[in-house]
Amino acid sequence: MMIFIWILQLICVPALSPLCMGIIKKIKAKLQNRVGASIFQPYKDIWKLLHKDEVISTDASWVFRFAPFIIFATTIVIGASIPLFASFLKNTLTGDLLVVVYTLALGTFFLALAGMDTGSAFGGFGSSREMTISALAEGCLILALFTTALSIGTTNLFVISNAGMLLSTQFFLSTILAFIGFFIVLLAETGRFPFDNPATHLELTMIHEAMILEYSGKRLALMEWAVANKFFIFATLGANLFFPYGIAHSVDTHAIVIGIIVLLIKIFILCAIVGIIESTMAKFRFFRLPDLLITSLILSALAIGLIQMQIL
Amino acid sequence: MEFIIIISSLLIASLIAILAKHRIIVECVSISASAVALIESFVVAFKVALSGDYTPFAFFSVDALGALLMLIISCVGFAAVAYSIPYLRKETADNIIGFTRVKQYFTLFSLFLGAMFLAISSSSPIFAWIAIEATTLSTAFLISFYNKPSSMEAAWKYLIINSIGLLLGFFGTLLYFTSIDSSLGNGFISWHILTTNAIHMDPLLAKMAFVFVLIGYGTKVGLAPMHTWLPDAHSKAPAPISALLSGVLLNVALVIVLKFKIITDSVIDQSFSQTLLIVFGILSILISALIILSQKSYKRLLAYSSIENMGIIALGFGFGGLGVMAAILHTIYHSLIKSALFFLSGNFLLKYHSAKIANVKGALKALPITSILFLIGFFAITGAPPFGIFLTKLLTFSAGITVHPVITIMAILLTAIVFIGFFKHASAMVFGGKPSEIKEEKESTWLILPPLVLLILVLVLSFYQPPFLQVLIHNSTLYYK
Amino acid sequence: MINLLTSGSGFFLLLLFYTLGAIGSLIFKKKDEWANGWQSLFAIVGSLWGIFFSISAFMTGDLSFAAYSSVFPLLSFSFHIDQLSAFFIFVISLITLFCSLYGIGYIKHYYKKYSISALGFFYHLFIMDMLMVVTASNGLFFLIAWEIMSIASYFLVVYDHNDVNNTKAGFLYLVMTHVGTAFIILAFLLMYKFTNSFDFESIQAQSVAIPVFIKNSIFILALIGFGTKAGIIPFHIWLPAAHPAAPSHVSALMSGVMIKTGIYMMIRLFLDILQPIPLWWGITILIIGSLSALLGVLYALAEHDIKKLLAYHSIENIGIILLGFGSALVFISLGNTLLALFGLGAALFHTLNHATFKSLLFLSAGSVINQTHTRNMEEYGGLIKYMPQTAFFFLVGSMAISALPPFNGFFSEWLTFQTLLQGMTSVNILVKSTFVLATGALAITGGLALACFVKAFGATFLARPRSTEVAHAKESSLSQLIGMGALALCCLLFGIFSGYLGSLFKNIGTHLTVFRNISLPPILSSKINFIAPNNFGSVSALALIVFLILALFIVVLLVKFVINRNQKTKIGATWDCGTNLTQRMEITATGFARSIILIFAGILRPSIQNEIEYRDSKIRYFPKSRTVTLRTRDIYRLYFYLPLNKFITTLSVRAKAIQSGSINMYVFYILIAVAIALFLS
Amino acid sequence: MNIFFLQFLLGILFLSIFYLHLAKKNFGAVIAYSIQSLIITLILLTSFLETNSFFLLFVVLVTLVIKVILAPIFFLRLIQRHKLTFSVSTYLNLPLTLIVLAGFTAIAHSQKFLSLTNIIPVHHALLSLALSAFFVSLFLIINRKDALSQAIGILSLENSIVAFAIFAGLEQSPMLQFGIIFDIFIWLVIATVFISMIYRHFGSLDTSSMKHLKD
Repeated sequence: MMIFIWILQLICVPALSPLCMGIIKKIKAKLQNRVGASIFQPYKDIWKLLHKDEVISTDASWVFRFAPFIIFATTIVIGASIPLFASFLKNTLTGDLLVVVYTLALGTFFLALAGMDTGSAFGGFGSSREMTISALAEGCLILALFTTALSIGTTNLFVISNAGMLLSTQFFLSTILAFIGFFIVLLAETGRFPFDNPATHLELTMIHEAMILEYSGKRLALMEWAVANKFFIFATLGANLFFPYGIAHSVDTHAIVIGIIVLLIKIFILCAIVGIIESTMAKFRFFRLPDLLITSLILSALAIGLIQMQIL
Repeated sequence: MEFIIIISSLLIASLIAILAKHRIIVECVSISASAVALIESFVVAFKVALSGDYTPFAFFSVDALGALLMLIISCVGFAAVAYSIPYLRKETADNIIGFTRVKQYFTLFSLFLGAMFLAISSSSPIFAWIAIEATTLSTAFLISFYNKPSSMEAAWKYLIINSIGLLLGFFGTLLYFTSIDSSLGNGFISWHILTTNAIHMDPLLAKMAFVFVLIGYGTKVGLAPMHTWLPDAHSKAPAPISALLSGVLLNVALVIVLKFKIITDSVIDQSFSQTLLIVFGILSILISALIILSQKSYKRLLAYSSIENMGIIALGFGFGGLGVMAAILHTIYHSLIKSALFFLSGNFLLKYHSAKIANVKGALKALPITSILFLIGFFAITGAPPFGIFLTKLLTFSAGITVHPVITIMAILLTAIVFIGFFKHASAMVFGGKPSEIKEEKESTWLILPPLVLLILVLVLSFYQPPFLQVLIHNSTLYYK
Repeated sequence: MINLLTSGSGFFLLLLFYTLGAIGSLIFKKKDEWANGWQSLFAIVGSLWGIFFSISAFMTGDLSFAAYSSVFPLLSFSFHIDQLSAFFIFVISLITLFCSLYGIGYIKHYYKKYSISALGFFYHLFIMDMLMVVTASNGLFFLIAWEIMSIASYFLVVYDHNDVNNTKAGFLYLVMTHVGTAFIILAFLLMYKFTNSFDFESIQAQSVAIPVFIKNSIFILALIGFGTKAGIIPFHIWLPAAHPAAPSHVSALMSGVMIKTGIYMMIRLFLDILQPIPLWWGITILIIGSLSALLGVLYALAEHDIKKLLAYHSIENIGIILLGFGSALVFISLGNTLLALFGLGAALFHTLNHATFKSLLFLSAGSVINQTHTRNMEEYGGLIKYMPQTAFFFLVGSMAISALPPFNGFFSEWLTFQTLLQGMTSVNILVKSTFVLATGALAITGGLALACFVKAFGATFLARPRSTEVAHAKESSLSQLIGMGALALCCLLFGIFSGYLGSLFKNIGTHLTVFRNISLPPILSSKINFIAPNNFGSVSALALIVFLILALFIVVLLVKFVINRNQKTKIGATWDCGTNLTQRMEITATGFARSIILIFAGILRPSIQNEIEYRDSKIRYFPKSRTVTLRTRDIYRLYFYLPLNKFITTLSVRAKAIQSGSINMYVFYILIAVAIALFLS
Repeated sequence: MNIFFLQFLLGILFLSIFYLHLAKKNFGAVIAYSIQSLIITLILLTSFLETNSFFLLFVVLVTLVIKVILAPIFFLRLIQRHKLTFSVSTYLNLPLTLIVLAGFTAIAHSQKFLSLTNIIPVHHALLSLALSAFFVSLFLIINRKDALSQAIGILSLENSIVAFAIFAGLEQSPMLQFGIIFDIFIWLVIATVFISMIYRHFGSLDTSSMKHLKD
């Protein structure tokens, strides 16, 4: 039974993430009153790209060739160590908050290097902008996640999500502030709207797209898939750490099914919010992004300040 | 008996130097005289180590510190003679000086050594005063050796200021004689007699006498307000002479001040003489530290570094206790290293013909061995660990921190400033591009040997002290505590 | 053999190896190959013996013995090796082993230019003195070893003395270290004043006699003195100048290990000798640590000379070590020794890790400079095609330094984060806000370090060469590769076995006086994973690495051989929207860091200068070439060090007025002296 | 000899030093110095009459020869050869010098130096006068720019110390006195040689022109 749940946990992230991408595109299309592609279109795109031929630039080194595999593998590992639907797994080996943050950083590291490897101007600028944002975002992410860790008293994600009714207890205000900080970081890290327009190829604005400009064929598929996984991971972190309702506490199948359904609903709500933000808000100028990130930093620092839990 | 041999051999050497016709005779006579002096002073030192004070007959008595200084004088004197022979040969080769000058040089040199030996070993203060006056007179001509207006000016200032200082010292010595009631008649009054019946002295008079003696002989030691003659004299004199002046003469004068300090300490308590020594010590460190920082000529730099080290030695004696032993060790190390440094500056002068730091660049290429030795000497004199001065400074400061913490903190910071200033000039001279006109020929070994031997001697003494030396240092620390 | 290892003579044998190496290399003045062979052989043998000795000393616990009685009263050449010194001997010997291995190949390019025997002599003297610094148990003996270490490293920094700014860097280095030593001497003297002995045991026994005000001033003096050597922020200006000037395998040693001697002595002083300590000591060290970490990485970002960049990163990592150490101090003064032990473990683990990956980075940077003969990153590019192994080792080093999971950097930063997290739960507002500041600083430093090393690795190794020099770069020699390879392996192994190493750091702490009385040793880590106290979190290095490799293997298998079997991959030119891609189109290091520098303009104060060279100077319309230089102003030098220097020089010029030249004035000085002295008596 | 006669002699000595300050011509300065040394020999003679040891008489004769005869001859030959009739001006103008001299004599007679001047209570007046002579000759070296008058200043300083020693009953064994005189003689020879060399190098005896060794 446990093995089945472990397999479910492993395949859940790569399986569901293109779905979220599809949902967001569908919501944006609906808001711009056009029909838009079906929500399963990303699956088809990834499948198509996996089977196409590939062109690799002469200047590229093994870093360019090998980066997609590393990035995709990191998303798989993180997928296994975050609480999706079951919080009783207690993966004390790698289920730690800092492991998740720094493995994500490993992915961004190779993404930026791959961007610079081909020697085109777009790749270089893309990595430079990506590293600027992720440098600040990582700080806010750690502080935001630390608020939940402090309120429960441990950095193990599964134990945090297992803690149940966080909002109703005395940490209500700090969790809300932390969630807002976390949400800003979510938009920054996954390259969503106020930070970077995922749909455009305009070299003046694109950050994430510029790095994977040179990829084609199966490597591009892996890259797209990894981006989708990353978004899904951030969404589940946001959902399960700050609002850990409906997550399965015991091993019986009934609780797990409810857990999965509740997870999907929460993810759907988050995708809706992101979709709405993308259609209503304009993309910020690059040098106004740090102010946004610093507000998120201050929010999480404030949230920690408010926690009066006395361990020491 | 040995003492007579030393003095007579030096006198004979200076006599022969006047009469001799050929240069070889002059040179080997002087070198043999100082060799005899070296051997004899070792014998005297062994005697003093074994059986306390060495008094061949009434006029001369050598105590432990005197024996140490005799060793220093003879070692540095021998090295100076060994160095001045090739130095003067090179100078006559560049026809800067003629043969008569060389003869004059060696006569006055032996007289100077003899006077210094007399100054330490004389048992009567007046006789010591006469000997010190003799050292001033014999070195006056040596400073105006190059017969240039600037060396003339330096010699005149040296003569006038030192004579005034010594007259003040003479006045102070006379005041000490008031403690002897005239019933004894004007017999031969020695240090021992003075110390025994110093109790009869009127305390206020003792204070005034010590002030006159300290300022009088302090001019010879080069302590702060009276130091003004020292940079001029030591930078204009030929290198071996300034080595002797800087390395040895300053300590000889300091010994006499210490002898008077012992007498005053038996009349009034130690604090008066110690505070005076500390004030003059810290003042000389302050002035020399600041002036070293923006110094233009490297010989003046070494002169100011002597003032600074004499300041530290005065501080050491001023702090008392552990400081006295540190100061005595510091005197030994300082004399050896400073004379080595002056010999090396002589080498620079011979090669670059200019005493300005700005004109001496890229010495590592032009004079590789000399510049390496110069760097080692620099690290030795400013107190870098393998050499003893680092520890003597530390011991002086640790003796001082318990007594006068504020002064010690000032001293530590000032010695750091001295290090920075000295280091700035040393690295400017040694590193950098060599000016094209300086040829890169092989350095003569005779010019390298004396400083090398002295530096090795210092290194050995920093780690191992022969037993007789330890006994001497121990006795002198007890006596001058 | 065993009792030789565990007794004092084992340590003397170690010192003997280095003395023989030093004297031996002096003998081979003329023959360069022999000198290089001799010095490398003795360094390697010495360091191997050092590693065995330190491990055995670590196992047997305290070991104290004296060499020989000295000529001077207060000085005794006595050693005391407890777990802490054994750990530092291990770190020194490990890094010396790999640097000497690397040195065999690296020194070849100095053959005709400089005297190899001098390099060998100072190299051995330098290592010997570092070993003596970490084992001395007498204040004076410590100061001797400390000063010789600085002077030996000065001669190594000025080794390439044809280049004028090397001598300038050397000058600045020795002056700063000497002033630092003056502060340390003052601190020891103050301790001597109240315990009148220089031996650490007796000072520690009577440390209660030292009044509080004196103890605080000792803390400040020691912080300034050892801070200058460790390179904390306000006293760091010598570090980016001196480390790059030295030969690479020496600068690896200097920034990997020498600056840690400052940290060692701070631990010895604050945790071992001057107990009990007030709260504000830990807070100051925490604040200085976070400042150094944050500003160190910012200056590294603005730097385009590869060795200067790595030197600034040493400052950043020293900041991280200080964070661990500072939190340990805070926890002790709050009484929670369990957490303090954990914090100290984090600091020591990061010292070990930083030593390994920093020396790896310096060595690989050294071979890059060796081939391209320049330190300016703007002229590198595409080196991965010419020097693949060096590029791989540099990549391993940069991943380790920016704390990415499989390598050791991540696990020591994880430990530091856990300690800071525990600190944040304290009720006292001052302590909590410092810990929040520290965690924020550490988090942002992690991010910025990542950006900086993407820039460093990308600009140096990836894309196309930006200058002709790169075209004929060759792979570094075998010995260099072995040196770097072994260090990269160490980074990985320390990462994997960090669980086991954690338990070692536990009993390093227990032997310091302050921890001797704690009852239950914390379960710092079982064999497989780290567990923070009050089970705040746990990570298993082994499982993480196995997961990563497994996932990677499955993905590659699935995509490459299952789904994509019959697709072809074609090699084409990078897409260049129609123009032919020149190497000017690539991003440069300045371009990469420009956005971050502009964001942090307040701190870095950038100034952009562009010179335009016209084809014909009269008609200023057709620019031939345009160079843009982005420079950040060094505010410390500008607002603190230069005014101080100017003040002292004006003081000295005014003091020269005493020597006015007129003889009457001189005699007047004597009269004044007589008058004042008489008046006062 | 009664105190009154000794006081008269010391008064002339003090006046001669006073005159040295005001002397315009070098010749006058040398003559003043020779008068001074004559008085010192007379004082030595009086102390010889009390103890009448033969050696002391020999010392008196030697001082007479060196200080009274030889020194002026050296200096006068120097003045003729280089035509140095006018001595260089002083730092302070005349009235100011006189005020300073008065100040020094007042200090010498003040309470501060009571312990010095009361070594032999009877000779209190003599000792304080000798002490003021000491300070005045010290000030002479500071005030005069001329090298010759500086040399004479030092010799008069030595004379005042010897006077003080005799009146304080501290005179030495004749052998040491002979050593001191011999020393003064050597100093005299060297000083004259140096003054002639200064004249050859600097063209005048003005020491304020010797300002090259600055920092």
